[in-house]
Amino acid sequence: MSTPPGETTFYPEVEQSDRLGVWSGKSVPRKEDKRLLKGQGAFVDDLWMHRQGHVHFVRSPHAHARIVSIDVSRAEALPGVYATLTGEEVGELQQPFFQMAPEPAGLMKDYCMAVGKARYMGEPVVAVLAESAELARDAAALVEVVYEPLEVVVDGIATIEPQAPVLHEEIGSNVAWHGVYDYGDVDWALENADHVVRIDRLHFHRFSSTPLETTGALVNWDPGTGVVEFRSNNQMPMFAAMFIGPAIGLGIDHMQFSSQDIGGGFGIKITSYTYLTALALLSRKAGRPVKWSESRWEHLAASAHGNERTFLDIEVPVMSDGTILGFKVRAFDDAGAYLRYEPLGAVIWAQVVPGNYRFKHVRVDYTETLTNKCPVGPNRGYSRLQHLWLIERIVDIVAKELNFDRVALRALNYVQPEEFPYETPNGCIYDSGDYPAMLEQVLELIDYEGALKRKLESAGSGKRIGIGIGSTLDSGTNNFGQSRIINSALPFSGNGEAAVVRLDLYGEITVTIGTSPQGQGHETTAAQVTADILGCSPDLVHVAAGYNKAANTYVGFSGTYASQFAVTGLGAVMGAAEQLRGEIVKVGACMLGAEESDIELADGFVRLAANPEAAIPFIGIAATVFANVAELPGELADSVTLNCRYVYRPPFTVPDHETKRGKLTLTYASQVHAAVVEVDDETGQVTILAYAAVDECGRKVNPKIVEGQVHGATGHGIGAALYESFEYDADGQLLNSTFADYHAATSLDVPHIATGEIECPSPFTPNGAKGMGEGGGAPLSTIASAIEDALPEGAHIVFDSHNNSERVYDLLRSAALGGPRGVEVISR
Amino acid sequence: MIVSGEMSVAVGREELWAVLSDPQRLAQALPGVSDVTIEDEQHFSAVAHPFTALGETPVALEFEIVEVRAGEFVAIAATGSAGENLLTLTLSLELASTADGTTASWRAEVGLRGVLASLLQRGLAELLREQVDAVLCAAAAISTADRG
Amino acid sequence: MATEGATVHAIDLTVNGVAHSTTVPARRLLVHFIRETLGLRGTHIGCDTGNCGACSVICDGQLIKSCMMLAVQADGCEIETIESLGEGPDGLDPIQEAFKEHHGLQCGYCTPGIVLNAKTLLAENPHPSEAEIRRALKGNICRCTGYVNIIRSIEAAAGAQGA
Amino acid sequence: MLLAATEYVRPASLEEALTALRANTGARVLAGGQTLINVLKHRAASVDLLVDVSRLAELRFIDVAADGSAVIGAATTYAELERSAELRGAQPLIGEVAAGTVDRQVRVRGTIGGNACFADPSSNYPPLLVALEASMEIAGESGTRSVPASEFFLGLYRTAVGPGELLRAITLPALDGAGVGYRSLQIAADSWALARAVAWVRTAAGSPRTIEAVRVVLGCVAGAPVRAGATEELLAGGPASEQAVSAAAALAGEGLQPPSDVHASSSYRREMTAVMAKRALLDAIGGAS
Repeated sequence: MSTPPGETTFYPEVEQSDRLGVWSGKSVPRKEDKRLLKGQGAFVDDLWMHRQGHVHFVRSPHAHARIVSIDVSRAEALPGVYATLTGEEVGELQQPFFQMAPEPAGLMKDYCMAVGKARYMGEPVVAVLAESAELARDAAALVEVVYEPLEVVVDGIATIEPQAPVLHEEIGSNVAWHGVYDYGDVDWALENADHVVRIDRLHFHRFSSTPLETTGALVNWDPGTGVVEFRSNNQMPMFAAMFIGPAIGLGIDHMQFSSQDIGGGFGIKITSYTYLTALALLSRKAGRPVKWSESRWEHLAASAHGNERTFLDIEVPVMSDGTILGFKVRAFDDAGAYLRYEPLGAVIWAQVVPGNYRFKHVRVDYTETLTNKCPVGPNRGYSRLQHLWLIERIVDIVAKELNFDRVALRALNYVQPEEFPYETPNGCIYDSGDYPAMLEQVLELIDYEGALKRKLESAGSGKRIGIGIGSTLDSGTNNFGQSRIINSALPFSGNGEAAVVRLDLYGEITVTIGTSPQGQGHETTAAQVTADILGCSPDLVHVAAGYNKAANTYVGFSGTYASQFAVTGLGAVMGAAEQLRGEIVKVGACMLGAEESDIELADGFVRLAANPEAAIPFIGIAATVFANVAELPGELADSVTLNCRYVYRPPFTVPDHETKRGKLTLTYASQVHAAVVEVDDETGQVTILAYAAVDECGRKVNPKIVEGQVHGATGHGIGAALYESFEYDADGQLLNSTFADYHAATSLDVPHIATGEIECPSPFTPNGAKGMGEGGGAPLSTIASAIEDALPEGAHIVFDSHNNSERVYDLLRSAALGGPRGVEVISR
Repeated sequence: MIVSGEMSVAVGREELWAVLSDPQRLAQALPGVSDVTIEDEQHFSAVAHPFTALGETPVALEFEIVEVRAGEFVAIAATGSAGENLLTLTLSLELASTADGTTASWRAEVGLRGVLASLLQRGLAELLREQVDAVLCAAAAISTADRG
Repeated sequence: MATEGATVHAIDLTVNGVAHSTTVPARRLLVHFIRETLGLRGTHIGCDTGNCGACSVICDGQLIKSCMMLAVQADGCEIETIESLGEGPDGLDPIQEAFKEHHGLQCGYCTPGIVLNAKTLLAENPHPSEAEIRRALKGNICRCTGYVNIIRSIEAAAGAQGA
Repeated sequence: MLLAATEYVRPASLEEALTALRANTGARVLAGGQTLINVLKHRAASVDLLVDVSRLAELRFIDVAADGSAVIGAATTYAELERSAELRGAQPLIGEVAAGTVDRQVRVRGTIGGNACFADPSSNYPPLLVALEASMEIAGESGTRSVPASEFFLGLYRTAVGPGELLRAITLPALDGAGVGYRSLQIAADSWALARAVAWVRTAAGSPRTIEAVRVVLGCVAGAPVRAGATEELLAGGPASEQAVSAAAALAGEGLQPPSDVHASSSYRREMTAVMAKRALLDAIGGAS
């Protein structure tokens, strides 16, 4: 299959494989499941090394404090304590971590533990190593730290006011990054629109997907070889290496990373490199392997949070027929105390500038700031879900204020099916999709008509019915060149993943990939596509579990993140499998005395298409190449290895720093969600009566796995919309640092999720698939939309992405109280 | 967190003030404390042992009498540490004479730092009210005893 | 494991049919005893407040959270962990089969606790409604699946049981 | 997760347990441990000696008398309360509340006595026990003393159980046709309570029926359960009508200073207390005969 005409203007033509379809496309049960179901998984806390010590971190109770003195003598005197490591020592042993921000924020000195100053509650100040975890904690309690508390700033906007305390003196302010993204001509649009809808403020709250397995590692600095072994659950090891190596003077050849099973990541486990660094230094100092398992409160207070973003002065030009021309907004993104993946979030959202819509004129004045809160890191839907939530809020508010039907307004403004591939105002290419069809399907799934009736009948019953819609994009396969938009000096562009597919000594097919899965079923899907290409059963394909730098292949972008495995990971596997297929065919043809064109691969045999009886099993091919090679002609023997490595490279160019334009991601999976909620008029409690999600992610390799990802992302979004929010008090104290107060959604909170699907193969990927899994935070938009729909006339707009009972109660009351509603319309 | 309250006790304003502004006697009025050390007429320390079904949480407290206005006003600052957690408290008491004794109006700014900030957020205000009331009762009793 | 001089207590208990007579310090949690002392790593730890249920095991036939019980309290008890299900190193019992068939797990971290929850639930109530399954699962947090396929898997296992 | 060093003893009798508690002021009762062990994990409180009473038959029983009154051992688990058929008949709310407590794992180990002695403002049982006029049997050196539930809960995490004592049993008077309503506003579908009200109502015949006696007890608003006096006064002797209930319930929570936390402000808790009081009263009237 080749790409239809007209699309080559966007990307060079892509050859798509015609071998897929026997195994890929089917819901093959997962290879991973047996070990996980039997408790045989190898998670990081299950690992053990001879002579290992256990680590406990002493953490700052202050959100902002100068460290006056640290006394570890009483802790070190405790029998069974091996060593301690203080921030002071770290200051000497570590170079500050590499910063992606341009100056002045790029001057930030970030270390693996607090050096001189603690900047958020829970920041590690001292590490204690002891013979047992209990003892390490006992000893940690004996460490005496004298702090001089400093003024605290927790507000992501107030933090840039001149009177705010500066977190990092070397930067001189709390601004991490500022830039204006200006596409089309928003001023013209505002002058010429029939209506301008002005929204004062929208706030996207701080939360985390909180993987059930917390962060942990077993690290050993081998004094003999100087190699540091990191057995961890970091989900982007090669990214971690880029920070750890220069910081403590290790070449990549002296760092070994591995993980087998990871208990969920969702992006939160990308920035654990700071802890890995501290553990490496402690291991070197103690001359022992060191093991650390984060407690839940440590995870909630001091691993990573999702980005909090506030949108101010939103102006939306709308024509009288409902056409929305675009919007203008000032965005303030709160990165917390350090930049550990940031300021990439300041550009990642630009992958989806107009959301699912045909907006032509968009201006975003974007400021990322620093506060005395836990540093942020990528969290499922990273940086796009905040922006997509803003867009869906805009569409709902415009519909309500100008009396358009919310469904019709979406259908009108959506990018239309015939417009794909569609170029956005900033030069991104939406590969394929059919949003109106998805909207239609999702409304059927929640019985939209029935819900409208129910809404009418419910009037005056004390239970208000609301219907919500949320459309999102799941942009996949990053062009890391977008990092140049925030810092032109950064040496990154493109993307890629590597795989090796091998026909092994006794006929086994083995696959290794550079990815570090956390439940996405890579072993299964990689086996499916390999089986298709080599004409055998997936059962014959062994895919190495987890990440292992020494044993597997990798590239600089290796890891599992950002909705891309189906394209980059499987693209690499397919390329390697095709190479291996070519070699098997060559050898088979030679052994059968036939032309390569007469050969077919089936059931693990190389055979003559015309005469299936004439067949050689894979083991025959392997045995010949590896152990009977003299039977092969020299030039053939020299040219085959049966050990094929392939690096998949998406066809990216470098985006433009000045215009901030470029192709930022390769694929655009999409989801449209809808919900029917019931709001208790007396309490503000929200109950979800019906929920549905329709997804489109190109050609699916394993539909059940895809549906599972849709369920999971939806569960996270519903939890965040109603129950999960990190709240800090004015002192910078996190008020939900346990699962008792950070209410992770339970089986009673997440309703049944009806799912539907459509398929629009991507013309730009080797298998027609699109990366997916993040879901774009659709439920946050959907629930906000549904709550707003349930509110009485004259109520304030739904202005926050988190709506607990009290906030909904206040919104319900706002109608009666009168007063500003947070929105105004100027009509010409 | 700001917490305030009011309490009337059946002792004279002057006597009550005399106890509240004197480290020696104020320390005696603190419920269930041990290891009281008087440093000077502004500073003293003690360890509190609140008894609950869940065990004790010994809190090492440092007190400072930061401001006094003879007979009518006392402001006390305290910092405490309990394991990995810190407590900060500034308490000001305004005393007014009434027909049958004294009314103490108090206002406190209290903060917790560490995991207890989360675990104890529902209890902190209540806990403080209980403690202040207990101190005022005890102080009243002490002043009565000292007088009689 | 260090006992730091604290008194150790003798305990006799059966875990997955194997009798153990040993000593533990009072402060040792049952979950740590199972994971560290016995080396049964299928029982997981996901929180420190007893909310997540990853440490769920069966104690004398009832589902409990092994992070809220001291090892010394398990003296005389019969404990079953995930390692007791399914024949040999590769065998899956019907509930585990149902989870595999219906994609009832992703990262697999909460899975052992959830499978044991399902096992005790179906023992008490062979044909639970969706509402009953949801109520039973409340003490086991899953962050990957949104619970949908977990419930499907348990319903399927119940169906298979009935047949 | 990692507890500080502590000691442990599992007494064979109530007497032994009391002796152990008397011998060590740092000793605490360990029953189900579903709260205490979590507190110890965070090292938020220290206990020198854990006295494990979870297996004491003397503390683990349910006796329901013919007249419907009941005595419940303090170490009786939620699961046992949930399963008890006699309780379901005589004191239905006890089992219903147990069935709704946390989750099935916790219900297997957690105990009604532990819930009462922990005395957290959001604990399930304290307001119910006060509304039912339960009496709390406290065992100590000089035998057992009986304390009315209304005097048992002293404040945040504090009860009438003193050093060297433990709660032995809870005695519940017969309902005698009184109706009981129990309403909570919870975080999410079924988590912590933000506001809670329990109503006990005895009605007299008539149309509408009149309210002969009423007790309304509020949880989550103060260190200990609070009687909604104004609400009770307004209702007592009056009609058991929806209007009367709404008017009276509106007074519940007045003048109280409920705690604020990340989930709910003080004022919201106060307003929700009135809503829960109204709903609990209507349930109670509906259940009264």
